[in-house]
Amino acid sequence: MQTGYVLLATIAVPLLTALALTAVPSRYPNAVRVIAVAVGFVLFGLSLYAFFAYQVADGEQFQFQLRWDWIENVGVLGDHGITLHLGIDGIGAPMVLLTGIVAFAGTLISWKIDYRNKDFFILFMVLVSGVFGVFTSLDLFFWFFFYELAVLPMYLLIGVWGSSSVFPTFARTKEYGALKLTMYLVAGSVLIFIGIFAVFVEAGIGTFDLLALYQVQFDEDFQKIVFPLFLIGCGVLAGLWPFHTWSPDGHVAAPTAVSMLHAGVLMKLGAFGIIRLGMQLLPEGAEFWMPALITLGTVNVVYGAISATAQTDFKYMVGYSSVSHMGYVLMGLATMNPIGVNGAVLQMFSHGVMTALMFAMVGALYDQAHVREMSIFGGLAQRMPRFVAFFAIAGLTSIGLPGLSGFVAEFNVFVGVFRTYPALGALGILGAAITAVYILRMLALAFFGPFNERWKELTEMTRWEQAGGALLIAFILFMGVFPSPFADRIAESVLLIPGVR
Amino acid sequence: MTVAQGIFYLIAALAVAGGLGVVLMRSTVYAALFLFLALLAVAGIYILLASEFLALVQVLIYGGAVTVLLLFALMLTRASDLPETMVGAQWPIAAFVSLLLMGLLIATVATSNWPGDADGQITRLFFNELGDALFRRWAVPFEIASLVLLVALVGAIILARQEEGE
Amino acid sequence: MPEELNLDYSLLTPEFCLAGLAALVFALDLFAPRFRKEWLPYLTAAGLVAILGLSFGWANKESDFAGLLSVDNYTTFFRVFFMATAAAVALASAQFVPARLRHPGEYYGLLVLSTIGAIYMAAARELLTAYISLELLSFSLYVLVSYAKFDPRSNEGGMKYMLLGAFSSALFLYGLSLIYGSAGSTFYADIASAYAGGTEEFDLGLLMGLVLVLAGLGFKVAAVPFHMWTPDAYEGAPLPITAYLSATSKAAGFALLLRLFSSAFLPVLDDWQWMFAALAALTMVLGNLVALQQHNIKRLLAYSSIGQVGYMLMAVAALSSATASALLLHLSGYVITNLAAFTCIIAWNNLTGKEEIADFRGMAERAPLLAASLTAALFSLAGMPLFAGFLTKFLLFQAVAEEGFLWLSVIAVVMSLVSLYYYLMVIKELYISQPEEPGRLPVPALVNGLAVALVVGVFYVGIFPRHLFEAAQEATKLLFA
Amino acid sequence: MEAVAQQIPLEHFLVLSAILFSLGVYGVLTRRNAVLILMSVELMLNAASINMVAFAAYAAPERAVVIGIVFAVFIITVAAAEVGLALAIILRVFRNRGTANVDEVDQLKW
Amino acid sequence: MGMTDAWLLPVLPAGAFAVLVLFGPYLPRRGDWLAIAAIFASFVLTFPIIADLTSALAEHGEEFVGAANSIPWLEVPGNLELRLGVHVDAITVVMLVVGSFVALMVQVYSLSYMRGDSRYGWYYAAMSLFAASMLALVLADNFLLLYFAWELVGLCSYLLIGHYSHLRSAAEAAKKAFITTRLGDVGLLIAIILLWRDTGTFGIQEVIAAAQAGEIRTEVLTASVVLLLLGAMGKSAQFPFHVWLPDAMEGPTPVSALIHAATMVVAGVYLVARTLPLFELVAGGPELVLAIGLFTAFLSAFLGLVMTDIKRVIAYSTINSLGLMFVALGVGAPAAAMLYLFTHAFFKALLFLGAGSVIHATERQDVNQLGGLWSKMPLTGVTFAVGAFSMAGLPFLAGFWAKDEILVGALENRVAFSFLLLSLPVTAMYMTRLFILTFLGQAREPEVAKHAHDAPLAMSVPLALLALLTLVTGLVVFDQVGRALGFPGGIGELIFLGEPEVFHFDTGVAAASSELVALGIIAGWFAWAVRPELPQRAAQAFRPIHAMLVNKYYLDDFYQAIIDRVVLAGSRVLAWFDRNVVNDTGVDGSALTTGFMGYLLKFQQTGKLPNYALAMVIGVVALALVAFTLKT
Repeated sequence: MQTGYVLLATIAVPLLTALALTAVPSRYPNAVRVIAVAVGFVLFGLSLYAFFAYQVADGEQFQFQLRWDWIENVGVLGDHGITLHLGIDGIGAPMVLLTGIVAFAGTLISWKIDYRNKDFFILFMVLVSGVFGVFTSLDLFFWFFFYELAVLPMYLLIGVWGSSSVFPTFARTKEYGALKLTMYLVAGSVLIFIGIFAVFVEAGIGTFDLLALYQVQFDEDFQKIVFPLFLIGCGVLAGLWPFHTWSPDGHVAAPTAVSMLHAGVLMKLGAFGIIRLGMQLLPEGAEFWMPALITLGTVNVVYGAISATAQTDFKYMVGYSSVSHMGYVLMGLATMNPIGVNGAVLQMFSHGVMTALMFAMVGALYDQAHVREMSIFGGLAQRMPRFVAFFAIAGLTSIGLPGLSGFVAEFNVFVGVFRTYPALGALGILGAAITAVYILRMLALAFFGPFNERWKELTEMTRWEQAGGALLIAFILFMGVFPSPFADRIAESVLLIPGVR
Repeated sequence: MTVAQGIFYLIAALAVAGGLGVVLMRSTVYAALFLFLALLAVAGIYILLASEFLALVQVLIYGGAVTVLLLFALMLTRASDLPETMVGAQWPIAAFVSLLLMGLLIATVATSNWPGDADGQITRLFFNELGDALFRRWAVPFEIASLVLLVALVGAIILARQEEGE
Repeated sequence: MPEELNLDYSLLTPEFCLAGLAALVFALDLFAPRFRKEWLPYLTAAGLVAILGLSFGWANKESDFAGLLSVDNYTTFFRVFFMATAAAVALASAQFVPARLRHPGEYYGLLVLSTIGAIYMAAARELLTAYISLELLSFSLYVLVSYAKFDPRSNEGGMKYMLLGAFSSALFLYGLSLIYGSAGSTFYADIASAYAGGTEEFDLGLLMGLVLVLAGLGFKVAAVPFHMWTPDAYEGAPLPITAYLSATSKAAGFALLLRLFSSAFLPVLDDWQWMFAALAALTMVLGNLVALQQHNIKRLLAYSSIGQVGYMLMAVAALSSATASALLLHLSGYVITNLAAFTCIIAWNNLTGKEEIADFRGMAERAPLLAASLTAALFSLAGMPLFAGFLTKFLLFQAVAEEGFLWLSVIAVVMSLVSLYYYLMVIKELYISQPEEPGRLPVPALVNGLAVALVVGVFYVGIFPRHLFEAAQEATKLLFA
Repeated sequence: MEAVAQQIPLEHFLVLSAILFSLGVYGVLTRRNAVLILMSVELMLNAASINMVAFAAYAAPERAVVIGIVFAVFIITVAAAEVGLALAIILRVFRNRGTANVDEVDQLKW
Repeated sequence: MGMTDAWLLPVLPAGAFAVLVLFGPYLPRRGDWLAIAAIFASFVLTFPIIADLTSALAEHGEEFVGAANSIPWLEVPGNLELRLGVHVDAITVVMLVVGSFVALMVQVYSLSYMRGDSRYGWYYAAMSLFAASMLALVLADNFLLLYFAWELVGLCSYLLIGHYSHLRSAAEAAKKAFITTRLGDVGLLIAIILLWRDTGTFGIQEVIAAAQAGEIRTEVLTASVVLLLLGAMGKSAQFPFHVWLPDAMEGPTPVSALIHAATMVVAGVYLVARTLPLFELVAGGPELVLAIGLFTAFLSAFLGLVMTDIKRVIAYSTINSLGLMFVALGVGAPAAAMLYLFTHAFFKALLFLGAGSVIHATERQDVNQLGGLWSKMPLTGVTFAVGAFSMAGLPFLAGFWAKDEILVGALENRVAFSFLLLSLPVTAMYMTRLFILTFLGQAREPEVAKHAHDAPLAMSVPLALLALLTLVTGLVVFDQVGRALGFPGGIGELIFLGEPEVFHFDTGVAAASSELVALGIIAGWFAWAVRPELPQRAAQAFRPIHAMLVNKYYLDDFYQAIIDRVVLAGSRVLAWFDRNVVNDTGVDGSALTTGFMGYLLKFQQTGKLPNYALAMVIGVVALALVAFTLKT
């Protein structure tokens, strides 16, 4: 029996945890850690349940629905003005799972945070709650609410626990990174906000319920005008070129778990928004604008990959690689055919897990070495074989090696793109080849070759980091080898997106 | 020109002259005296408009209390010792804007149809009616006004009084 | 004049009680000097809360006093609103006043008296009553702003506020006179019926009157370009009074505006709608942009409040029952939030004597609860979710967009983004910058309690807005009847 | 005096008040002594009063005549209170700063 | 155990891989026995499959196109059905035998060679994964699985080349190999998707059938074929992608034997052979293959002459051989190509393992430091000689027969034929040189040579077995041998059933080639054994040419230059653009502009009261003016 209380729990548990943590005296940091990891595990379990209990092909577009009226018949709101309406479809289900995985791994990885760890986990939990909320909300208001909620704690998480970096030609303080990231994402949400206004007014049915709004046939010109708002607004969070620069800078400044969640999950919020708000709400607008999106997506892929090649800092490289990989998501979405969109959603999951792993590993190294310059490492494989193995798996996933999740996703995207835009598809595949260049370059530079004696103090990752990494790898392999559980759920819902054919 | 008109223009001229004096006189004390003139002229206008009571109040409160208060203030702030430069630096633009405003107001007056302007009769309000109005219908504003006075009183005392060590 | 008037003075009981409270405070200050130091703020707050409870007795009743004052849900809403605000400010002043000011009795007394003015501004259904109530509020504020007698900044702020206030009330009055001339009455209802059949094409008297009324009220609510006093008065005023200015003064202005323009000028909507729209746009742009460059927390909040006024003016521009209730909701959320912010700032000022933004560095280490509360308040002002600001702004902007002012909403949303920047700059000091000196500061429990209570209020509005929103809806329903 | 109405149109009073009002505005904008600014404000208030009274006087009897006069009474009252309070504040400024020149009282800016 | 059960073959080593990765450290001997057992089982299992295949052939004759068995893996609406399946036909079987046998040999060999390596267990795990992927690659019934395995093979190559990860050169070589082949893979992937786009299937046989039925648009087919070839070229180290192969010698020698000689590098050949019908449908398709093969073979042959690293010489010989195989494919003699592939696997593995023995014994791999090992390591010497001369094409060794078939196939193409002939003596010469410098003459470093000895049993047995096979496998060209082994119609008929084709043994061609080879060997003997100073003099006489050869035609430098000057420089420019233009100007700039507007605007707050009042009046006047204008 499916009930939406599972979804509600994914939102409420972290929020309540945040509240409960405020009551824990900060002189017991271990209690805070235990609580955080336990809650992370619970969330992981909940999301796993939600994912597997989701019934494929039971005729319902949205399952686990739960609906509570929140405010109605006041102001401009009609009978069901704003409802806490939760539910997931086959696209939301893997995203919920992804969030559960990354959040759990994030709590594990963050075990070693010492400085004000209570505050850290409070904000972390708020962030997680927001992310779950976005993936499960079926009400435009709450969607946006959680969307902003997910951005909100970022500033402090980065500003307080992040790190400043000085590069030869420029410097990036954590304050800068935090500020830019927050401002930029909120700037994106401004557009979404405006779009929501427009949709609400145009629909004129006095409700923010997405399911009701999906029934509304919006005027074509209206769709063409409003869709770009959602596209760019959500695109900012998805790292859409040229609105991507918050991402590398933000990651460089962010602490490990935040980078993980951010690149792993938050960037997916953007892509998810393009589906939920853009394509499902305004299919004709989507159709009209998709050629633009696919062009930008291709630029993302190639531009991100080439930029990543030039980076000398681990996090910058991974950050640009995220930009590049999110490009595949955008390309896939822009195809508007089931294969491409399916691939895009698969890529959302795959990249989420993969990039989380990568950031976790970068963090594991940085916490010991306090530098992230690739070229000053060397031969770490001898010192930290597991670390290097984990990192390499993340890298290979990002290259799109078969057997790992990246391949399944990217392959679908390529096939989908080729169906409609062969030339861009070829560019996308070329981007994947460039990915190999920078990933392998990094591996060769930092992890292989002669051991640099400067790093003889370094030790293998902590047990917590290994556990977190192993969790992520398990899912990389799971999806790489058995993609059907994902693809079945996604494909079913993708077909229900109007305009996808 | 009738007598009434003549009186009106005279009073009006005095009022305007007073006003001009207030805003233009170099000496602050003279300016205050011109204000007194203007206020008296306005009282005259009230009489023309058949509001003798108001004229009385105007002369007593404004012409008496307020002007004296202002003169005191001028002296206390020793403003009279320092002959003020006539106007601030922004006077050209101020003049322009004020003229514009005057033009707009006059245009407003000239082009509007004032609904009361119907029977050509000046409506007189008798004292008893006024009193009735003030204490019955307008009792609440009256009470509030008393609170306003209270506040002003309390405030003025608190702010103006010398504290120990001053 | 055998006119049948409803002179039921019992309708005004809460205000009489307030006046009595003020008198009691004055008297206690005079005759029980020992009492005054510690207990006056609590007495004042307790009295206000008690009267606040009393005023619920007029909920859902509709009555008026001689046509001048309405005692309806709108009035009740604002009675509660203003008394609660005054109580919070009184509590927030508890440490501040003995430390920095003299004459606490008059301070609290004036606070209570000004509340009467504010309430009557909301309740007035006639121009003279509105005007005189406005003056009551203003006079109290003139005094309170100048209350730090020996602080030149307080003097200067007070003088500017006072002189410009007098100037603006002259403009306002002249406008009222034109409207009186044009409509032939000062009663809102009469004005509305005078214009009910539409106006002649060239009724410039009305137009000029509206412009001048707008100028006067714009001054009160700090709309650009009538806002110039705001930053100076905010900076000069004693901190709790700055809070009070940003809360009650502004809210009262809007209470008056809303009732006036919905009850009296709705028929001539076309004549003034664009004025509000233009002022709203100007106000939010200027307020938020200039706020970016501030380094004093009071000035920052002054400009931020100007920005907020812009949002609220939009609601008046797009006047409808939906926007009106959204405006009330936003106003409530804003005031609670602002009070929370000021409570923290006042507490910090009491402990450190500083009010530059840079002086807040390391507050999270030294006074974590205050820092968290201040952060919550600032995030709420910026319109982040979970907090009041998100929801109220969302509904307000939504309602405005619904009325066809999408472009205004767009500007508002963009300006909210700009505002986030300067709030984050403050938050940066609180959390990211290291404190000048280590160690916890002894924050009085009461202050912590007040801050937490207000933050809970912020959350309450942000998460369970239903009741407040319904109350706002009930309050504004009659305005459009 | 009822004849006044026939001989002097309402507009004359209104124009006078407009002139006085504008003069007051000009004074506020240009005078530098705080007390003189206050005086200019008084001019403006008087202009408003003239309007009120004139409208009341010329209004049709069935209209609310009384309000104009009452209004003017209140204006005068408030103005007096205002002057008193303002002078207290100006005195305060003068004591602390040694000047009542508004151009020199500009510590609070930007 | 029939053909449809062939999926078991890759699964066994894959399972071994999984066990080794997860539990390797806890197993006795780090689990090497498990890996060997798995690959041995796979090897053994090929025989029932062969038996099944031959009986099927006997039953169905020419109609038989192979047996397939597949399971769905991923289905996406929109006509995307991804399956995992095996397809077994004769060509597969050849590859299976070669792959599993050489892998087995190499793994046994490694027992000794890799002993004491710090990552011994990991080495066997990677070897198992490699075996699994290679078997999957040849068994794949569809392009997707093929690509899947193709990439895994590349990964294993990367892992194994970089096995000595503490060496900078190994890390770089591994990277180079992966990236270079991956560039080719881009083509392969695009080709696969293009073909799917027109046919709706990934099945190799279905695609070929559709192409033959004309269902694929010509331009698409052309593009796909070229791109397929690109993939094959990358994997099979054809010019200009060949640069990675010599560097790949940084890996452990057994790895080189397995991956860079016997199996992985021939994947490209296998792919082209598999899809040859597609090539034939495209105008100029076979010719392209031919040209590339010829060019590769010819260019690499000369490089073998000047290289001094024993493994590098063999590596260039591998490129040479791969070129030959492409030539065979290009001239339409896939059977010859497969035959060469078959025999080449054994003798090249033999060569590498022999070289491994030498390196194992001397820890030197520069021929200038070797020499005089013949007496110390007789078994190695003999087997190495067998391999070398088989490579050279000395008659009656495996290489001879296979090469002869290629020559026969190329007979009709005069140009190709003459070039091929020309390359023969060169090949013979450098193989001779290699043998002489390594085993004959004086030990150049006596200390090293003194301690050299033959390899232990685990290494010797594979050497001996491979040498034996090198001696005999060539004989399968004779129908009789094939029949005797149970293949009706000989190997040739077995491989391409559609057009049965018998291996031809052309005496004329054989004679010519034998003479040329002999000439080469003699010349080599003369130059390096009899008059050792000759090569130096020649090098000095033709210094530019020698320099060009030593520098590998400057291709690596050229690529390096492209990478440094174009790719990396370009990426730095882009990164600069991103940071300075997009971010600092676009993003920070707009923020600064907003802030600056605030800065300008804040000065309206002059602090002077009259200004404030003026602003209010201006506001009033402006509003009034607009209002009046609007009204009129």
